[in-house]
Amino acid sequence: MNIRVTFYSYFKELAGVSAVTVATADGATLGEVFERLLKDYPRLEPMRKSTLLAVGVDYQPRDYVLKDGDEVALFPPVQGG
Amino acid sequence: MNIRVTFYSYFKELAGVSAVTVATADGATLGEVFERLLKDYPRLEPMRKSTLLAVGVDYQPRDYVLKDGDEVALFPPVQGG
Amino acid sequence: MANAMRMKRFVILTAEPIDEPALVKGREMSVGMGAAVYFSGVVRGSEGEKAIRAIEYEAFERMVLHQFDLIFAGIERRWPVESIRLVHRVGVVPVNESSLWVEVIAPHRGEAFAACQHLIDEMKRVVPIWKKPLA
Amino acid sequence: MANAMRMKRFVILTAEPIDEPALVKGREMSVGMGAAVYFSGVVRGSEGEKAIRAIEYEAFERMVLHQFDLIFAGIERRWPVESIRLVHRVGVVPVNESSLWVEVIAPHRGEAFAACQHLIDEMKRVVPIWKKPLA
Repeated sequence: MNIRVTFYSYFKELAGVSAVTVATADGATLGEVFERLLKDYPRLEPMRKSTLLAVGVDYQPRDYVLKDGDEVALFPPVQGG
Repeated sequence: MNIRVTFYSYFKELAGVSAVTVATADGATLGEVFERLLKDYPRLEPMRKSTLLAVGVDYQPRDYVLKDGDEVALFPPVQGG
Repeated sequence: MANAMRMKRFVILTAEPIDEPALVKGREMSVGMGAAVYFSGVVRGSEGEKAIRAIEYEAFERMVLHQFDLIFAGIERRWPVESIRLVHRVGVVPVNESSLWVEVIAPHRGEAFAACQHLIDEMKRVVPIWKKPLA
Repeated sequence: MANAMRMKRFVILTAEPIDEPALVKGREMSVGMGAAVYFSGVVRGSEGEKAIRAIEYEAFERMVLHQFDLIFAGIERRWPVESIRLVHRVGVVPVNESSLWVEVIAPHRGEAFAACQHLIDEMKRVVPIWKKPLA
Protein backbone atom coordinates (compact mmCIF):
# COMPACT_ATOMS: atom_id res chain seq x y z
CA MET A 1 0.00 0.00 0.00
CA ASN A 2 1.01 3.60 -0.47
CA ILE A 3 1.42 6.06 2.38
CA ARG A 4 1.85 9.74 1.70
CA VAL A 5 4.24 11.40 4.15
CA THR A 6 4.52 15.15 4.65
CA PHE A 7 7.33 16.91 6.54
CA TYR A 8 6.77 20.18 8.37
CA SER A 9 8.98 22.95 9.70
CA TYR A 10 12.73 22.23 9.56
CA PHE A 11 12.04 18.56 8.89
CA LYS A 12 11.53 19.67 5.27
CA GLU A 13 15.10 21.02 5.23
CA LEU A 14 16.48 17.93 6.99
CA ALA A 15 14.73 15.56 4.59
CA GLY A 16 15.37 17.79 1.59
CA VAL A 17 11.78 17.20 0.43
CA SER A 18 8.43 18.37 1.72
CA ALA A 19 6.53 15.17 0.97
CA VAL A 20 7.19 11.63 -0.19
CA THR A 21 5.16 8.51 -0.92
CA VAL A 22 6.26 5.33 0.85
CA ALA A 23 5.26 1.88 -0.43
CA THR A 24 4.83 -0.59 2.47
CA ALA A 25 3.39 -4.00 3.15
CA ASP A 26 -0.28 -4.11 4.20
CA GLY A 27 -0.62 -3.83 7.95
CA ALA A 28 2.51 -1.76 8.39
CA THR A 29 2.58 0.36 11.52
CA LEU A 30 3.30 4.04 11.81
CA GLY A 31 6.49 3.11 13.69
CA GLU A 32 7.68 0.94 10.82
CA VAL A 33 7.18 3.73 8.33
CA PHE A 34 8.97 6.09 10.69
CA GLU A 35 12.00 3.76 10.95
CA ARG A 36 12.08 3.51 7.17
CA LEU A 37 12.05 7.31 6.87
CA LEU A 38 14.90 7.63 9.40
CA LYS A 39 16.94 5.29 7.15
CA ASP A 40 16.02 7.10 3.95
CA TYR A 41 16.60 10.55 5.48
CA PRO A 42 19.41 10.03 8.02
CA ARG A 43 19.50 13.71 8.94
CA LEU A 44 16.19 13.08 10.73
CA GLU A 45 17.80 10.45 12.97
CA PRO A 46 18.92 12.94 15.69
CA MET A 47 15.27 14.05 15.94
CA ARG A 48 14.04 10.50 16.60
CA LYS A 49 12.97 11.17 20.17
CA SER A 50 11.32 14.52 19.67
CA THR A 51 9.53 13.76 16.39
CA LEU A 52 5.76 14.06 16.47
CA LEU A 53 3.75 11.71 14.26
CA ALA A 54 0.23 12.25 12.99
CA VAL A 55 -2.07 10.30 10.71
CA GLY A 56 -4.55 12.59 9.05
CA VAL A 57 -5.16 15.32 11.64
CA ASP A 58 -4.65 13.20 14.77
CA TYR A 59 -1.55 12.24 16.71
CA GLN A 60 -1.07 8.47 16.72
CA PRO A 61 1.23 6.12 18.61
CA ARG A 62 4.02 4.19 16.94
CA ASP A 63 1.95 0.96 16.90
CA TYR A 64 -0.87 2.52 14.90
CA VAL A 65 -1.71 0.24 11.96
CA LEU A 66 -1.81 2.18 8.71
CA LYS A 67 -4.37 1.79 5.93
CA ASP A 68 -3.85 2.41 2.23
CA GLY A 69 -4.22 6.10 1.51
CA ASP A 70 -3.38 7.24 5.05
CA GLU A 71 -1.60 10.56 5.17
CA VAL A 72 1.24 10.71 7.64
CA ALA A 73 2.84 13.89 8.96
CA LEU A 74 6.25 14.17 10.64
CA PHE A 75 7.29 17.25 12.50
CA PRO A 76 9.33 18.67 15.36
CA PRO A 77 7.80 19.93 18.63
CA VAL A 78 5.17 22.57 17.98
CA GLN A 79 5.69 26.24 18.88
CA GLY A 80 2.46 28.13 18.35
CA GLY A 81 1.67 31.46 19.97
CA MET B 1 -9.82 67.92 68.68
CA ASN B 2 -12.18 67.56 65.74
CA ILE B 3 -12.33 64.47 63.56
CA ARG B 4 -14.29 64.50 60.32
CA VAL B 5 -16.01 61.16 59.66
CA THR B 6 -17.44 60.15 56.27
CA PHE B 7 -19.74 57.18 55.67
CA TYR B 8 -19.77 55.30 52.38
CA SER B 9 -22.14 52.93 50.63
CA TYR B 10 -25.13 51.80 52.74
CA PHE B 11 -23.45 53.10 55.89
CA LYS B 12 -24.80 56.50 54.76
CA GLU B 13 -28.34 55.11 54.89
CA LEU B 14 -27.71 53.34 58.22
CA ALA B 15 -26.27 56.48 59.79
CA GLY B 16 -28.78 58.79 58.10
CA VAL B 17 -25.94 61.20 57.29
CA SER B 18 -23.03 61.06 54.89
CA ALA B 19 -20.54 62.82 57.14
CA VAL B 20 -20.24 64.08 60.69
CA THR B 21 -17.65 65.87 62.82
CA VAL B 22 -16.76 64.23 66.13
CA ALA B 23 -15.13 66.20 68.97
CA THR B 24 -12.76 63.99 70.99
CA ALA B 25 -10.02 64.28 73.59
CA ASP B 26 -6.48 64.64 72.25
CA GLY B 27 -4.83 61.26 71.74
CA ALA B 28 -8.11 59.47 71.03
CA THR B 29 -7.75 56.29 68.99
CA LEU B 30 -9.61 55.31 65.86
CA GLY B 31 -11.26 52.54 67.89
CA GLU B 32 -12.57 55.02 70.44
CA VAL B 33 -14.11 57.18 67.73
CA PHE B 34 -15.60 54.07 66.16
CA GLU B 35 -17.23 53.03 69.48
CA ARG B 36 -18.65 56.52 69.86
CA LEU B 37 -20.12 56.34 66.34
CA LEU B 38 -21.70 52.93 67.07
CA LYS B 39 -23.42 54.54 70.07
CA ASP B 40 -24.51 57.62 68.14
CA TYR B 41 -25.70 55.57 65.14
CA PRO B 42 -26.92 52.28 66.61
CA ARG B 43 -28.00 50.95 63.21
CA LEU B 44 -24.27 50.57 62.47
CA GLU B 45 -23.84 48.23 65.46
CA PRO B 46 -24.66 45.01 63.50
CA MET B 47 -21.87 45.96 61.06
CA ARG B 48 -19.28 46.24 63.85
CA LYS B 49 -17.25 43.23 62.71
CA SER B 50 -17.27 43.89 58.99
CA THR B 51 -16.73 47.66 59.12
CA LEU B 52 -13.58 48.91 57.39
CA LEU B 53 -11.87 51.98 58.86
CA ALA B 54 -9.57 54.35 57.05
CA VAL B 55 -7.74 57.51 58.04
CA GLY B 56 -7.11 59.69 55.02
CA VAL B 57 -6.62 57.17 52.19
CA ASP B 58 -5.08 54.34 54.24
CA TYR B 59 -6.61 51.56 56.26
CA GLN B 60 -5.66 51.83 59.92
CA PRO B 61 -6.02 49.53 62.92
CA ARG B 62 -8.31 50.31 65.84
CA ASP B 63 -5.39 51.47 68.02
CA TYR B 64 -4.32 54.15 65.54
CA VAL B 65 -3.90 57.45 67.42
CA LEU B 66 -5.76 60.27 65.70
CA LYS B 67 -4.51 63.78 65.15
CA ASP B 68 -6.57 66.94 64.90
CA GLY B 69 -7.87 67.30 61.37
CA ASP B 70 -7.68 63.58 60.53
CA GLU B 71 -10.35 62.43 58.14
CA VAL B 72 -11.88 59.10 59.03
CA ALA B 73 -13.90 56.93 56.65
CA LEU B 74 -16.27 54.12 57.67
CA PHE B 75 -17.57 51.64 55.14
CA PRO B 76 -18.73 48.09 54.53
CA PRO B 77 -16.64 45.46 52.68
CA VAL B 78 -15.62 46.71 49.25
CA GLN B 79 -17.07 45.27 46.03
CA GLY B 80 -15.25 46.68 43.05
CA GLY B 81 -15.14 45.06 39.63
CA MET C 1 19.61 48.48 35.78
CA ALA C 2 16.84 46.21 34.53
CA ASN C 3 14.42 47.66 37.06
CA ALA C 4 15.36 51.30 36.58
CA MET C 5 12.29 51.84 34.42
CA ARG C 6 9.27 52.32 36.64
CA MET C 7 6.17 50.33 35.79
CA LYS C 8 3.74 52.55 33.92
CA ARG C 9 0.39 53.04 35.62
CA PHE C 10 -2.85 54.44 34.33
CA VAL C 11 -6.07 54.45 36.36
CA ILE C 12 -9.31 56.15 35.40
CA LEU C 13 -12.64 56.27 37.20
CA THR C 14 -15.29 57.30 34.75
CA ALA C 15 -19.06 57.67 34.49
CA GLU C 16 -18.83 57.08 30.72
CA PRO C 17 -18.93 53.71 28.92
CA ILE C 18 -15.49 52.13 28.62
CA ASP C 19 -14.34 52.31 25.01
CA GLU C 20 -12.42 49.05 24.93
CA PRO C 21 -11.56 49.08 21.21
CA ALA C 22 -10.06 52.56 21.58
CA LEU C 23 -8.10 51.50 24.65
CA VAL C 24 -6.74 48.43 22.84
CA LYS C 25 -5.86 50.60 19.89
CA GLY C 26 -3.87 52.83 22.25
CA ARG C 27 -1.70 50.00 23.51
CA GLU C 28 2.02 50.73 23.86
CA MET C 29 4.52 47.90 24.26
CA SER C 30 8.27 48.11 24.14
CA VAL C 31 10.17 45.64 21.99
CA GLY C 32 10.94 43.27 24.88
CA MET C 33 7.30 42.71 25.77
CA GLY C 34 5.53 39.60 24.48
CA ALA C 35 2.24 39.41 26.37
CA ALA C 36 -0.82 41.61 26.78
CA VAL C 37 -3.57 40.27 29.03
CA TYR C 38 -6.95 41.98 29.27
CA PHE C 39 -9.86 41.56 31.60
CA SER C 40 -13.26 43.09 31.05
CA GLY C 41 -15.81 42.65 33.82
CA VAL C 42 -19.33 42.98 32.50
CA VAL C 43 -22.53 43.61 34.48
CA ARG C 44 -24.65 40.45 34.43
CA GLY C 45 -28.42 40.37 34.25
CA SER C 46 -28.97 39.02 37.74
CA GLU C 47 -27.67 39.34 41.30
CA GLY C 48 -28.26 36.13 43.19
CA GLU C 49 -31.70 35.03 41.94
CA LYS C 50 -33.02 38.49 41.08
CA ALA C 51 -33.02 40.06 37.63
CA ILE C 52 -31.46 43.51 37.56
CA ARG C 53 -31.17 46.21 34.93
CA ALA C 54 -27.96 47.85 36.13
CA ILE C 55 -25.46 48.22 38.95
CA GLU C 56 -24.68 51.55 40.53
CA TYR C 57 -21.05 51.94 41.57
CA GLU C 58 -19.90 54.31 44.29
CA ALA C 59 -16.24 55.07 44.84
CA PHE C 60 -14.20 56.88 47.51
CA GLU C 61 -12.10 58.22 44.69
CA ARG C 62 -8.98 59.56 46.39
CA MET C 63 -8.63 56.38 48.38
CA VAL C 64 -9.33 54.25 45.29
CA LEU C 65 -6.40 55.83 43.48
CA HIS C 66 -4.10 55.43 46.49
CA GLN C 67 -5.07 51.80 47.06
CA PHE C 68 -4.49 50.97 43.39
CA ASP C 69 -1.06 52.57 43.72
CA LEU C 70 -0.26 50.31 46.66
CA ILE C 71 -1.38 47.24 44.68
CA PHE C 72 0.68 48.36 41.68
CA ALA C 73 3.74 48.79 43.89
CA GLY C 74 3.32 45.21 45.08
CA ILE C 75 2.98 43.96 41.51
CA GLU C 76 6.06 45.90 40.44
CA ARG C 77 8.10 44.24 43.17
CA ARG C 78 6.88 40.78 42.21
CA TRP C 79 6.63 40.61 38.42
CA PRO C 80 8.45 42.31 35.49
CA VAL C 81 5.31 44.10 34.35
CA GLU C 82 5.93 47.01 31.99
CA SER C 83 2.55 48.71 32.33
CA ILE C 84 -0.91 48.44 33.78
CA ARG C 85 -3.92 50.35 32.53
CA LEU C 86 -7.18 50.17 34.45
CA VAL C 87 -10.56 51.79 33.97
CA HIS C 88 -13.41 51.42 36.47
CA ARG C 89 -16.89 52.80 35.95
CA VAL C 90 -18.68 54.81 38.61
CA GLY C 91 -22.39 55.60 38.63
CA VAL C 92 -25.00 53.49 36.86
CA VAL C 93 -23.66 50.71 34.60
CA PRO C 94 -26.38 48.90 32.60
CA VAL C 95 -26.41 45.14 32.18
CA ASN C 96 -24.01 43.95 29.46
CA GLU C 97 -21.69 46.96 29.81
CA SER C 98 -18.21 46.66 31.22
CA SER C 99 -17.64 48.05 34.73
CA LEU C 100 -13.93 47.20 34.82
CA TRP C 101 -11.27 46.99 32.16
CA VAL C 102 -7.66 46.01 32.84
CA GLU C 103 -4.60 45.65 30.63
CA VAL C 104 -1.33 44.13 31.83
CA ILE C 105 1.78 44.16 29.63
CA ALA C 106 4.70 41.88 30.48
CA PRO C 107 7.49 39.97 28.73
CA HIS C 108 5.74 36.57 29.03
CA ARG C 109 2.20 35.38 29.45
CA GLY C 110 2.70 33.65 32.80
CA GLU C 111 3.56 36.83 34.63
CA ALA C 112 0.95 38.87 32.74
CA PHE C 113 -1.83 36.46 33.72
CA ALA C 114 -0.59 36.22 37.31
CA ALA C 115 -0.30 39.98 37.75
CA CYS C 116 -3.70 40.62 36.18
CA GLN C 117 -5.46 38.12 38.43
CA HIS C 118 -3.60 39.37 41.50
CA LEU C 119 -4.62 42.94 40.68
CA ILE C 120 -8.30 42.04 40.47
CA ASP C 121 -8.20 39.88 43.62
CA GLU C 122 -6.53 42.68 45.57
CA MET C 123 -8.90 45.27 44.17
CA LYS C 124 -11.83 43.26 45.47
CA ARG C 125 -10.19 43.14 48.88
CA VAL C 126 -9.08 46.73 49.47
CA VAL C 127 -10.21 49.24 46.84
CA PRO C 128 -13.15 51.26 48.21
CA ILE C 129 -15.77 50.79 45.53
CA TRP C 130 -19.27 49.53 46.29
CA LYS C 131 -22.13 48.39 44.17
CA LYS C 132 -25.88 48.60 44.44
CA PRO C 133 -28.02 46.47 42.08
CA LEU C 134 -30.84 48.37 40.41
CA ALA C 135 -33.98 46.35 39.65
CA MET D 1 -30.59 22.05 30.19
CA ALA D 2 -27.90 24.50 31.27
CA ASN D 3 -25.40 22.83 28.97
CA ALA D 4 -27.70 22.48 25.97
CA MET D 5 -26.08 25.53 24.37
CA ARG D 6 -22.86 24.47 22.70
CA MET D 7 -19.80 26.62 23.38
CA LYS D 8 -19.27 28.96 20.45
CA ARG D 9 -15.94 28.56 18.67
CA PHE D 10 -14.20 30.77 16.19
CA VAL D 11 -10.70 30.08 14.88
CA ILE D 12 -8.93 31.93 12.10
CA LEU D 13 -5.45 31.47 10.67
CA THR D 14 -4.50 34.57 8.79
CA ALA D 15 -1.55 36.14 7.04
CA GLU D 16 -2.95 39.62 7.76
CA PRO D 17 -2.32 41.70 10.90
CA ILE D 18 -4.80 40.92 13.69
CA ASP D 19 -7.22 43.82 14.08
CA GLU D 20 -7.70 43.57 17.82
CA PRO D 21 -9.86 46.70 18.24
CA ALA D 22 -12.26 45.39 15.58
CA LEU D 23 -12.37 41.97 17.22
CA VAL D 24 -13.09 43.50 20.64
CA LYS D 25 -15.77 45.65 19.07
CA GLY D 26 -17.37 42.48 17.68
CA ARG D 27 -17.71 40.87 21.09
CA GLU D 28 -20.98 39.09 21.82
CA MET D 29 -21.92 38.15 25.37
CA SER D 30 -25.24 36.87 26.62
CA VAL D 31 -26.77 38.45 29.70
CA GLY D 32 -25.47 35.77 32.08
CA MET D 33 -21.81 36.35 31.19
CA GLY D 34 -19.68 38.55 33.42
CA ALA D 35 -16.10 38.03 32.27
CA ALA D 36 -14.15 38.51 29.07
CA VAL D 37 -10.46 37.59 29.18
CA TYR D 38 -8.12 38.39 26.31
CA PHE D 39 -4.61 37.36 25.50
CA SER D 40 -2.48 38.92 22.82
CA GLY D 41 0.89 37.35 22.16
CA VAL D 42 3.28 39.80 20.57
CA VAL D 43 6.52 39.06 18.71
CA ARG D 44 9.46 40.26 20.81
CA GLY D 45 12.62 41.80 19.44
CA SER D 46 14.91 38.95 20.37
CA GLU D 47 15.07 35.16 20.46
CA GLY D 48 17.45 34.02 23.13
CA GLU D 49 20.28 36.56 22.89
CA LYS D 50 19.83 37.43 19.21
CA ALA D 51 17.94 40.42 17.87
CA ILE D 52 15.32 39.49 15.28
CA ARG D 53 13.10 41.50 12.97
CA ALA D 54 10.22 39.03 12.65
CA ILE D 55 9.04 35.47 13.18
CA GLU D 56 7.77 33.34 10.32
CA TYR D 57 4.94 31.01 11.33
CA GLU D 58 4.14 27.81 9.47
CA ALA D 59 0.96 25.86 10.15
CA PHE D 60 -0.41 22.46 9.19
CA GLU D 61 -3.76 24.13 8.83
CA ARG D 62 -6.24 21.24 8.72
CA MET D 63 -4.63 19.67 11.74
CA VAL D 64 -4.43 23.02 13.54
CA LEU D 65 -8.20 23.45 13.25
CA HIS D 66 -8.85 19.89 14.40
CA GLN D 67 -6.49 20.13 17.37
CA PHE D 68 -8.08 23.40 18.47
CA ASP D 69 -11.45 21.66 18.28
CA LEU D 70 -10.18 18.93 20.60
CA ILE D 71 -8.88 21.53 23.06
CA PHE D 72 -12.18 23.41 22.91
CA ALA D 73 -14.10 20.21 23.61
CA GLY D 74 -11.98 19.68 26.72
CA ILE D 75 -12.60 23.25 27.87
CA GLU D 76 -16.32 22.90 27.29
CA ARG D 77 -16.42 19.81 29.52
CA ARG D 78 -14.50 21.54 32.28
CA TRP D 79 -15.66 25.16 32.45
CA PRO D 80 -18.94 27.00 31.68
CA VAL D 81 -17.38 28.99 28.86
CA GLU D 82 -19.85 30.61 26.48
CA SER D 83 -17.48 31.31 23.62
CA ILE D 84 -13.88 31.27 22.49
CA ARG D 85 -12.49 33.29 19.62
CA LEU D 86 -8.92 32.73 18.49
CA VAL D 87 -6.82 34.22 15.71
CA HIS D 88 -3.31 33.00 14.88
CA ARG D 89 -1.04 34.58 12.31
CA VAL D 90 0.76 32.53 9.67
CA GLY D 91 3.62 33.79 7.52
CA VAL D 92 5.92 36.61 8.55
CA VAL D 93 4.94 38.54 11.68
CA PRO D 94 7.15 41.59 12.39
CA VAL D 95 8.38 42.42 15.88
CA ASN D 96 5.73 44.22 17.98
CA GLU D 97 2.80 42.69 16.06
CA SER D 98 0.49 40.15 17.62
CA SER D 99 0.84 36.54 16.45
CA LEU D 100 -1.97 35.21 18.64
CA TRP D 101 -5.18 36.72 19.94
CA VAL D 102 -7.62 34.89 22.19
CA GLU D 103 -10.93 35.86 23.76
CA VAL D 104 -12.70 33.73 26.37
CA ILE D 105 -16.19 34.63 27.59
CA ALA D 106 -17.52 33.05 30.80
CA PRO D 107 -19.85 33.87 33.69
CA HIS D 108 -17.02 34.63 36.15
CA ARG D 109 -13.42 35.67 35.91
CA GLY D 110 -11.94 32.61 37.57
CA GLU D 111 -13.13 30.23 34.89
CA ALA D 112 -12.38 32.68 32.07
CA PHE D 113 -8.76 33.07 33.22
CA ALA D 114 -8.36 29.34 33.80
CA ALA D 115 -9.81 28.37 30.41
CA CYS D 116 -7.75 30.99 28.56
CA GLN D 117 -4.49 29.85 30.15
CA HIS D 118 -5.34 26.19 29.59
CA LEU D 119 -6.09 26.91 25.93
CA ILE D 120 -2.71 28.54 25.37
CA ASP D 121 -0.82 25.86 27.31
CA GLU D 122 -2.51 23.12 25.30
CA MET D 123 -1.97 24.97 22.03
CA LYS D 124 1.76 25.08 22.72
CA ARG D 125 1.71 21.35 23.38
CA VAL D 126 -0.31 19.97 20.46
CA VAL D 127 -1.28 22.52 17.79
CA PRO D 128 1.01 22.09 14.76
CA ILE D 129 2.38 25.57 14.26
CA TRP D 130 6.10 26.29 14.08
CA LYS D 131 8.15 29.44 14.11
CA LYS D 132 11.36 30.52 12.49
CA PRO D 133 13.06 33.73 13.73
CA LEU D 134 14.13 36.08 10.93
CA ALA D 135 17.23 38.16 11.62
